Amino acid sequence: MSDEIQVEVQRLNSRTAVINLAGDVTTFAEKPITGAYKQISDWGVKNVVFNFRENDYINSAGIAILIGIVTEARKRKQRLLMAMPSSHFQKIFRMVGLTQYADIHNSIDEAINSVK
Amino acid sequence: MSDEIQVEVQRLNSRTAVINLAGDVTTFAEKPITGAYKQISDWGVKNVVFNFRENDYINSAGIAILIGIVTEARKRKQRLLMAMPSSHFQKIFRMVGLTQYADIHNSIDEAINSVK
Amino acid sequence: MELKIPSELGNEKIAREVAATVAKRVGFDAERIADIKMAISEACTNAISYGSKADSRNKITVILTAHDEKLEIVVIDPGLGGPPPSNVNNPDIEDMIDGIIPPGGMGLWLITELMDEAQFIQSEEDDSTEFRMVIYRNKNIEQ
Amino acid sequence: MELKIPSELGNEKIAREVAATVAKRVGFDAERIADIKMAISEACTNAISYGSKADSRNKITVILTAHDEKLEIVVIDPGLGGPPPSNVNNPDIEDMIDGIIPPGGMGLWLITELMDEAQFIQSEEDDSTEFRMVIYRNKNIEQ
Ligand SMILES: Nc1ncnc2c1ncn2[C@@H]1O[C@H](COP(=O)(O)OP(=O)(O)O)[C@@H](O)[C@H]1O
Ligand SMILES: Nc1ncnc2c1ncn2[C@@H]1O[C@H](COP(=O)(O)OP(=O)(O)O)[C@@H](O)[C@H]1O
Repeated sequence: MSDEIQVEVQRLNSRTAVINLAGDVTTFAEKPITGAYKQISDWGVKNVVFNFRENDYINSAGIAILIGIVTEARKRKQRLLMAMPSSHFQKIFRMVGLTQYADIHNSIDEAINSVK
Repeated sequence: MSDEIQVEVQRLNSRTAVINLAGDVTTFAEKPITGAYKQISDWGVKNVVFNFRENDYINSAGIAILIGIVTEARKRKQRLLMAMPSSHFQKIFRMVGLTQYADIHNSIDEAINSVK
Repeated sequence: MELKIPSELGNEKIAREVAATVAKRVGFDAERIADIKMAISEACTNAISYGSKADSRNKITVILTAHDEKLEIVVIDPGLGGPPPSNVNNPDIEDMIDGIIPPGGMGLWLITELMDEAQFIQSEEDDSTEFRMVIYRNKNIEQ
Repeated sequence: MELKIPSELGNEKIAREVAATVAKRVGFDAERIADIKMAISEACTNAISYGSKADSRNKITVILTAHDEKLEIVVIDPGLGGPPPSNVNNPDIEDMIDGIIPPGGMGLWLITELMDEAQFIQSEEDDSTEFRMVIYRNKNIEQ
């Protein structure tokens, strides 16, 4: 049995890249997400946009993955942007305190424009 | 506990009316569906369009309701049109033989245009 | 896995969602999942209506077993509906539409059309009625 | 109703879908349903990972009981994880981000934030561990 997560990276320009996530953000997502993050970090981008449009299940293990990314992003002086998390995701991000370290945006465009 | 079905009728013109169904087409739907059908029949329309866009669960009791409507419609010399049933609904309609008595259409407009 | 639900019409939806989740997890495609959902709903509706006389103090049990190539579904009711039918009639929709017979009686027939195997099993231990269905992941598999 | 599932990570989804279906049927709104789904997933993940050592030969049981104003959820595991913690720590996300503690350990805390009641109950009959949660349909109800 497999738990599906599809992760896709998209380079917008030299400064910004998007990580598109589709599926469940759980333990099974750790390698795909950190792999995608490393890949775009190797490109040297400064702005990392997570696209949560296609997710409706996150658990505490998934949140731990995102916290790990925040740690790395701070070391690399990157800015993290969370685009289109569901209202449930937003609530959880707020509860955990993730919103102190990453901005929430209602659309990918809004996220991208905020770092132009 | 209630099983939700929402039924709405819409009179397009003197000859055609639409029955919009949202929810589960099961035993619980009998009264709302036959009620809506009677209402538009009282208007004297000749073309009855069922809009299945918002349904994904039909069971044998629901099919029996539709068969009952076919019987009535034949008595009243009405034409029945099934708009936007899911591919699963279409398969079931075909299996049961309902498609001999009602046309399937991929959109409301297509259904309406076919009786213009 | 096993699911025990009070015999109340509408609760077949719980079994339906469980079956859909399991079928998805083991790789059934959307069309087969829709078939499974319909079949399990009909089987549970019968187990509730007939086998438990729609009395929510009774319970029905659904056992789902995922094998490599197939999903097995067993629906068990307390057997209050008496012995289940030994054969399934094709519905005569023309007679229904002509008002010769009342519309209905299509549940078991639909199940046999949608599933690869389906039959009642009279329990040897008690009065309960078991209905067993099997569906293969791929339609044209050697069986 | 009762659900018995093999202790395998990913199977918590089955419990999640069942809980969502039941909660919807008894009138919980979308936000509360999302809370329930997350809480039951965390409880089942713990029951699978700790309480059953993620061995699918073990089973966890989920019991859902709908009352007038609340939904009660009990998750039972075979107790292979030893005695469950007696208190829940607030996660220190700053320390996690600074790398002082590893990210994690938020499951039980999230559950207590999302549910109206949550506690472990050590079974008196056997070694099994029970985790009981209650959520009210309306947030501001007199309790
Ligand atoms: N679990 C059961 N126990 C006893 N009898 C059953 C059971 N399921 C079905 N039956 C019998 O089989 C008949 C046909 O069932 P079905 O094809 O589902 O159509 P319907 O429920 O509309 O009659 C029922 O009318 C009932 O008499
Ligand atoms: N069902 C259980 N049986 C035994 N111990 C448990 C159980 N659930 C949780 N625990 C213990 O409580 C700790 C905290 O759990 P949790 O808050 O979900 O975070 P995490 O699983 O990330 O450690 C776990 O590390 C485990 O030691």
